[in-house]
Amino acid sequence: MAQLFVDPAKVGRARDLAGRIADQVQARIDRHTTVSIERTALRLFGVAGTGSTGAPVANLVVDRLQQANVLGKGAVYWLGRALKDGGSDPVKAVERLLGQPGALSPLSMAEERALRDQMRREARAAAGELKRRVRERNAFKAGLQVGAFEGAPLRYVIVATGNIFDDIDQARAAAEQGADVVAVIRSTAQSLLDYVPQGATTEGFGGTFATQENFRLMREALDETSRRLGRYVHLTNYSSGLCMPEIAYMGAAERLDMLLNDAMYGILFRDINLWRTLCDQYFSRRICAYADITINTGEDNYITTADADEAAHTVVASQLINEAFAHRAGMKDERIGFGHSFEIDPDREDTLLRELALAMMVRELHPKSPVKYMPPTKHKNGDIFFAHVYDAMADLVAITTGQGIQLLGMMTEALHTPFLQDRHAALKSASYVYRAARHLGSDLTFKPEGIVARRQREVFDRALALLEETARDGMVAAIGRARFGDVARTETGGKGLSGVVQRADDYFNPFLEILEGRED
Amino acid sequence: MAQLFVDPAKVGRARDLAGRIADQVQARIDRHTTVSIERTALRLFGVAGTGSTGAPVANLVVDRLQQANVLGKGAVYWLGRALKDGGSDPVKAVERLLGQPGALSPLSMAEERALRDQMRREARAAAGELKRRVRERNAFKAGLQVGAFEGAPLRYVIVATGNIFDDIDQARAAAEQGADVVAVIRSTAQSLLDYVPQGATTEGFGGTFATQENFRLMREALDETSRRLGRYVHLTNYSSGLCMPEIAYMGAAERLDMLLNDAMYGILFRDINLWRTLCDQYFSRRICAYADITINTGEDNYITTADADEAAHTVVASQLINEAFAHRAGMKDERIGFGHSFEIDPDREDTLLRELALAMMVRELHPKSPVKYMPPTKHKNGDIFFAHVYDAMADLVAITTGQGIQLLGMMTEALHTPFLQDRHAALKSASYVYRAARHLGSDLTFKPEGIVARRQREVFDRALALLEETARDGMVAAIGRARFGDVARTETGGKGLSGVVQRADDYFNPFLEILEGRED
Amino acid sequence: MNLIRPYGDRRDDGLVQLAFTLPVPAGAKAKEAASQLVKKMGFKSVLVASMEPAGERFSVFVCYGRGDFALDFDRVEAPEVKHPKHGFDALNARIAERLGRPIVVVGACIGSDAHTTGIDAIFNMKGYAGDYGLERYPWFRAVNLGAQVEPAVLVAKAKELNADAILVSQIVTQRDIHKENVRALIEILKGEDLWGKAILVFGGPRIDHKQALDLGFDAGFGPGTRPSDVANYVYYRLCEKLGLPEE
Amino acid sequence: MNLIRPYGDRRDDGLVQLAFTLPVPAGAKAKEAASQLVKKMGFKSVLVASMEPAGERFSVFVCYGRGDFALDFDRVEAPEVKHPKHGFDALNARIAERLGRPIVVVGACIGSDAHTTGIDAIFNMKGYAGDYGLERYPWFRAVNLGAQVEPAVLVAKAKELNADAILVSQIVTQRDIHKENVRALIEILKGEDLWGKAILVFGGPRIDHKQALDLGFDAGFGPGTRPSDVANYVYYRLCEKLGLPEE
Ligand code: B12
Ligand code: B12
Ligand SMILES: Cc1ncc(COP(=O)(O)O)c(C=O)c1O
Ligand SMILES: Cc1ncc(COP(=O)(O)O)c(C=O)c1O
Repeated sequence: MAQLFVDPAKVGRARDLAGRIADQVQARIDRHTTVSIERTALRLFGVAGTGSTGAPVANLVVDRLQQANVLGKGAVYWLGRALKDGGSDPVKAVERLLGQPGALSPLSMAEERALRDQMRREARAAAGELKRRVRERNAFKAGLQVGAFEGAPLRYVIVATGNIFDDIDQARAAAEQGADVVAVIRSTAQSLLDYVPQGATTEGFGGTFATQENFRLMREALDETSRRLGRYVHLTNYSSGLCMPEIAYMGAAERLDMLLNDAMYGILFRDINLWRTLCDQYFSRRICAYADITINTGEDNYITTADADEAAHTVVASQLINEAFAHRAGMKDERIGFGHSFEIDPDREDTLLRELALAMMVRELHPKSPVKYMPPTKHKNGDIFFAHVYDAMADLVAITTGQGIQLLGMMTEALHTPFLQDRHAALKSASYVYRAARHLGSDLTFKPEGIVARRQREVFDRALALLEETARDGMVAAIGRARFGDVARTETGGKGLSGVVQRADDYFNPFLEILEGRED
Repeated sequence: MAQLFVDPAKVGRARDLAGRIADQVQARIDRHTTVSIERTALRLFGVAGTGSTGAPVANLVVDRLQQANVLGKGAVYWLGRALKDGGSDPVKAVERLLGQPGALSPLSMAEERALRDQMRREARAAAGELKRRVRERNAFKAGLQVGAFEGAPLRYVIVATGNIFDDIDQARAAAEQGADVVAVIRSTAQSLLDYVPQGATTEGFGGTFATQENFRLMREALDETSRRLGRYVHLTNYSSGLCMPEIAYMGAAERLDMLLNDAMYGILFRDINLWRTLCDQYFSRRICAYADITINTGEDNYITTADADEAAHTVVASQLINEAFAHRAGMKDERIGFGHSFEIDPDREDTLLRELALAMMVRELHPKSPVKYMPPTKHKNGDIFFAHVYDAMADLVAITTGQGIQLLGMMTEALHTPFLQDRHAALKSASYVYRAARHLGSDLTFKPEGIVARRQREVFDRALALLEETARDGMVAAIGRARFGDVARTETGGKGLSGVVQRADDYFNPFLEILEGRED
Repeated sequence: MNLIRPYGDRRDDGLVQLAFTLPVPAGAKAKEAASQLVKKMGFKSVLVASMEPAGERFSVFVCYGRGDFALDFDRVEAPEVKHPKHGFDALNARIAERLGRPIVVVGACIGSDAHTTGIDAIFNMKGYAGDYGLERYPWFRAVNLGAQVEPAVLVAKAKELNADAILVSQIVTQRDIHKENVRALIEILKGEDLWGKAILVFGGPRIDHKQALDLGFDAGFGPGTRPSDVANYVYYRLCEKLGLPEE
Repeated sequence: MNLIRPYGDRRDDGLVQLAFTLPVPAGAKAKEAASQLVKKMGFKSVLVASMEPAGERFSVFVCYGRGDFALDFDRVEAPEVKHPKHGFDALNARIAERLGRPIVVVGACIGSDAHTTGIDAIFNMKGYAGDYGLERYPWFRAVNLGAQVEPAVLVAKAKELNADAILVSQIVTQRDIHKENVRALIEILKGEDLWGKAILVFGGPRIDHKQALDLGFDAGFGPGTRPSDVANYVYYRLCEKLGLPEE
């Protein structure tokens, strides 16, 4: 299948370096929490719905605790204390609690223990319910066909009408035409909201809001469709942004199969504060690990801003870092979908060879992981006929190199979010190319001193050098130098820094305990 | 580049058999002439234009000679005798001659010799003039770029508006967008006319009439375009049909670069009499050899009627037979463009591998020849987006396996003769694929026991068996059994048999002498 | 009432993709011309998505436009060939029983059109897409004259065999040559006894039932037709013509 | 008078390709509906080239039609940004000489649109397609606020710097969000001294000069714009606004 021409010792070295880079950062992650992590913990305890202003209750509670400067102890702790006194409205209860004189002083040792035990029990019950739903999904899936055929990439398409009901119509149609994965793209700039909107929504721009109700509606429709087709249709959404952990939680609750979830994407492409994203990605990935959600990393984005040929090594280096972070969040290789893409400028020569080189390398560096391959986007323009052929070459690389998931390119990429007919053409074309080249990858070998092999080695060497530098100077410094995605960010810049909170010594988060396997 | 997995001994055996098949037939060819061959010889002597009924003068003369049962001596002989008595209108002169008592009795030995010498001198002068024009074309071409880059297939496109002036507009536009070869498709059923129409024409169906004036106009336009672009744009047309030799002559006179010219196409696909086609192909190929015209054979057609997977071996066998015939007509390998095509049903599996197998085999069986690769046609329907991708896969096979000439597929193949915008899309796509996969063929190797290698051997074995059968029973019997293109024909069936005439012992054709290198 | 409209991004948004060539060199003026043309076609919010020079004197455009073209789907009428469909054996048995004689059909691809594969798909023994051709049916007498058959020759053969049905194929349709050909055929038929008697069937990749009716045929068959579709149709239509009671 | 028409097979044949989706399952009725719709658009000789089921409740169509839509090309008016174009050094020299001070430009991609690459291509040092960005020009003072900038923030910055030109980028255009965004910007500007003074430039892949003019800008720049196009334009337009005599 895919061939790797890189010296295994170099691969080993690169993994070591990536591990070191992650470790340097992980220590700090483990000392902090964020408003979003805390909101997530509350949500597990059933804190749902919106207050009178339309703001989610979880936000109201956490904001109040932060104002009071007590969030470092963990929102669940305060929720427990507030609800102990009776009442069921968390906002009012917390308000009342904080209003009490001496409210912030600790309880007696016994009371503390009882409270925590009680909350742990509730957390276990809620997490167990989550797990049950995930198992149900897994069993449902096990009874169905998955993908076009053994070894075919999962055909991943996007719906993005802004209206969940149009999305459902289009997702169903896509599934009926062969889509294996449906991604509902989020409305422009949702990632910058520090709360998750509520309910079924019909007015997004360039995408549809990620809400728990939208997740539920879509998954329900796809369950029905999967059953009818006898083929499982996966659902995915985006967890990156200021609400990574919450969206991961909602995804888990609504049995999403995948989530876009990258350790650095928010920092680089949404100018979210570096520590905020690093803390949030950790917690959100713990949830993904718990709920058998496959994550998709976002290295493909690097080469939509930087030159794809020039920056190929940043993709490779970043994937190893993303992997190291994912491992630290308890994720298995089988659930890490490394993102990369066919963004090479079609005006250049031998681009198919250069792409094969990279696609094989990414594939083979992570042999157990379902690599996610993205289509050309940046060099497309309004010539839909050309774009369609350009996409077909990406399909060919995907099947030939055994990519696990392929986001199908749209011939109208440069024009609009996909129309029904665009998806139709993409699915028909990809299905044809997969069929036509089904065993091509196993029938051929590349010459060890050929263009493909040399390109692989060259890119890997540069990735290794970048990892050496990053390990030496630290990830923060590397990001400060715009080493990834051509974007420079600082530790103190970006949105959402104020939402990062140091954990108190007696920080309490029973959900995290469960996710980290520390509950007993 | 292309790999051949077939035992060289088998290849040797197959060539021997093909040679034997051709030899069996060639003996008979050498004893006959046809009305079209004779008309061609007359045309070399300047017999041009049409008579009062609109019929070409060459036809009037030859028909008259045939009526008089004297064509076996050669039309040029009679022309010489007729014009000896003065006058310049060949029809009137021949009429007068035949009207004379004793017209058919031979002249004195000396007079005979003088007449023949005189006609030979004139033939040499005319053929020399032809050669001069060809050399001029070759020199012109030598000063220009040829093809997209060294090793790229020549991008061959079709114009077929029915109107030579629209054709010219569209051919120019195609050349400006990268076309290397322009083929003017002939009007439906022209191949069944036993004369060549005259002048510039504007009313064809599904194509434009092949006339000498149309050839001239188009070549003139392409000369101008080639000069402007600095890239040589080849011109091609079709010589198959009832006027193979004449069209070859006109093509030579107007400096065409290529001609569709197949030893069996007319028999199988136009139901032209078997011997008529075999005789005509010989003479027409002698002209092509003389005028440096590359011929394109038509084996691609076999798999537009028969199943492409099933009948692949007939393509391979027929190409070897076509080669043997071409050699017997004095053609160099460098001028034989073997036709084959990507007609495999896209609904099947591993079609890209099966295609690669065949394309490499055809390529390597004829290493010095500019193999001509045809696109998918039969399995296309009105879904132009799909068809465009299907064509791109053919482009990929073409560049990867080093085909010499590629007829570019049109996304509207199932709908109409190509529009300007169809050609635009095809050229843009092919140019991209060539660029993207420029060195792919030399970077990879197929496994010797893989699907590709096995498919090659399987097809070759079946081709060999077919050649064994054909050599044993003769070509006439094989065609009678529908061994080629799924069509059965008999020796005495088909159109144009009456135009086949036994040569007299003193058959005279100075043009043939020159073409066969017998002139001195 | 069931109004339908083109559906691009959202239901009823009326979005349509167009592509065409204009005989002008690429440039701002050409782009504006393309946009104006698409507006003339009745589209709004026109986007000229791409303008590509197709040589020096032509430009190729891809456009998107939003059109307010709606149609009441409930009122769309598409004549369809409708009758029960029997398998090979069942149909033969039925003909034997109810007609007691083979059905005679003559077919050809007429005019200068040399494409035989379409008519062959319907007639030849081996058939098409796994479905036997008419020549295989014991209760059909099927005569395929092949391609490039003059209308008069087809009619003569049909007369000679006293054909129940005449099957005409046309593949080449450039500048409506197929219509010319079948009109010529119909003209000749009109002078014959066969007129009104023989079932007239028209087929080809750019033919549909409606168009065939308009041209004076009894039925039209388009891409993907199977021989058994034709066999069943001819049987039912013949019963109808012969006034045999419905089964 | 220079009438032009779409050109498919032959000049002026009016042939156009269309593709669209209808919210009905594939079938004879759907095909007829597609054909009728295309006729409603004013096309004749409509060919429904393909009907593909796009799931169970939608169908995708490719059609060809012959439209009698003609346009007098001589009368097509496409406003174009027209002025001489100087190289990097020449332009800087000119500004130095004729204005004697750097030209101040402020730019941003406004609204929730987070695409920075377009505005960056115009501003960033390294530029675009081998052409230096405005930040590199010694005689430009170029301030790029990046993406997701509120119109009010852009206006405030422009006021602060007393900008000669405001450069706005919009990449997301779904349901005309870009128009809403720039209209909001214009509304805010109208209350400011800058109004009428600062040159307003609009850019993006789905923007053209004409559209920008309609929206109240001085100029619009579409796909493939180079920084030097913008630099030269701003220079010339500024000279014009300042009433400097033509060179
Ligand atoms: C194969 C082919 C050929 C072969 C034909 C071999 C043969 N013996 O038939 C060859 C290579 C010889 C050929 C030649 C030409 N071809 Co051609 N050919 C094709 C091709 C690729 C496939 C046609 C085919 O075999 N389809 C398979 C059959 C089974 O499908 P079908 O015909 O649609 O038939 C089905 C139905 O329509 C229906 N049907 C058809 N007839 C009938 C009749 C009845 C009674 C019924 C009930 C049903 C029925 O049932 C059939 C089974 O389902 C098409 C392009 C395409 N993809 O369609 C071009 C095409 C048809 N050819 C075309 C042209 C122009 C030509 C030429 C004229 C080109 C030239 N100038 O040289 C020549 C000359 C032929 C001539 N004199 O007519 C054009 C026609 C354009 C137009 N709209 O007018 C096409 C569309 C290609 C193109 N885009 O230019 N061709
Ligand atoms: C790269 C890219 C991204 C990157 C952006 C990275 C970045 N930092 O900019 C990432 C991956 C982050 C991204 C995200 C999204 N994207 Co995006 N993206 C693209 C893509 C592939 C290329 C854009 C690009 O970089 N082009 C290269 C630049 C140089 O070209 P340009 O922008 O046209 O700029 C040139 C000219 O237009 C002009 N110009 C532009 N601005 C200005 C300004 C002035 C003053 C002047 C003079 C000239 C000028 O000059 C430039 C140089 O020539 C396009 C598809 C495509 N091929 O166009 C989609 C596309 C623009 N994205 C789209 C969408 C919907 C999104 C999302 C909203 C999706 C989502 N819901 O998650 C998100 C969110 C972004 C947001 N909040 O706005 C849609 C927009 C659809 C529409 N018509 O509204 C597109 C068309 C893709 C699609 N078909 O769906 N995207
Ligand atoms: C990892 C990752 N997360 C999220 C997104 C999109 O999220 P947003 O909603 O922030 O635009 C992307 C976009 O491609 C991505 O790659
Ligand atoms: C060898 C050869 N000759 C001629 C033709 C076409 O000629 P005609 O004009 O007879 O249709 C073809 C068609 O593909 C061909 O392959």
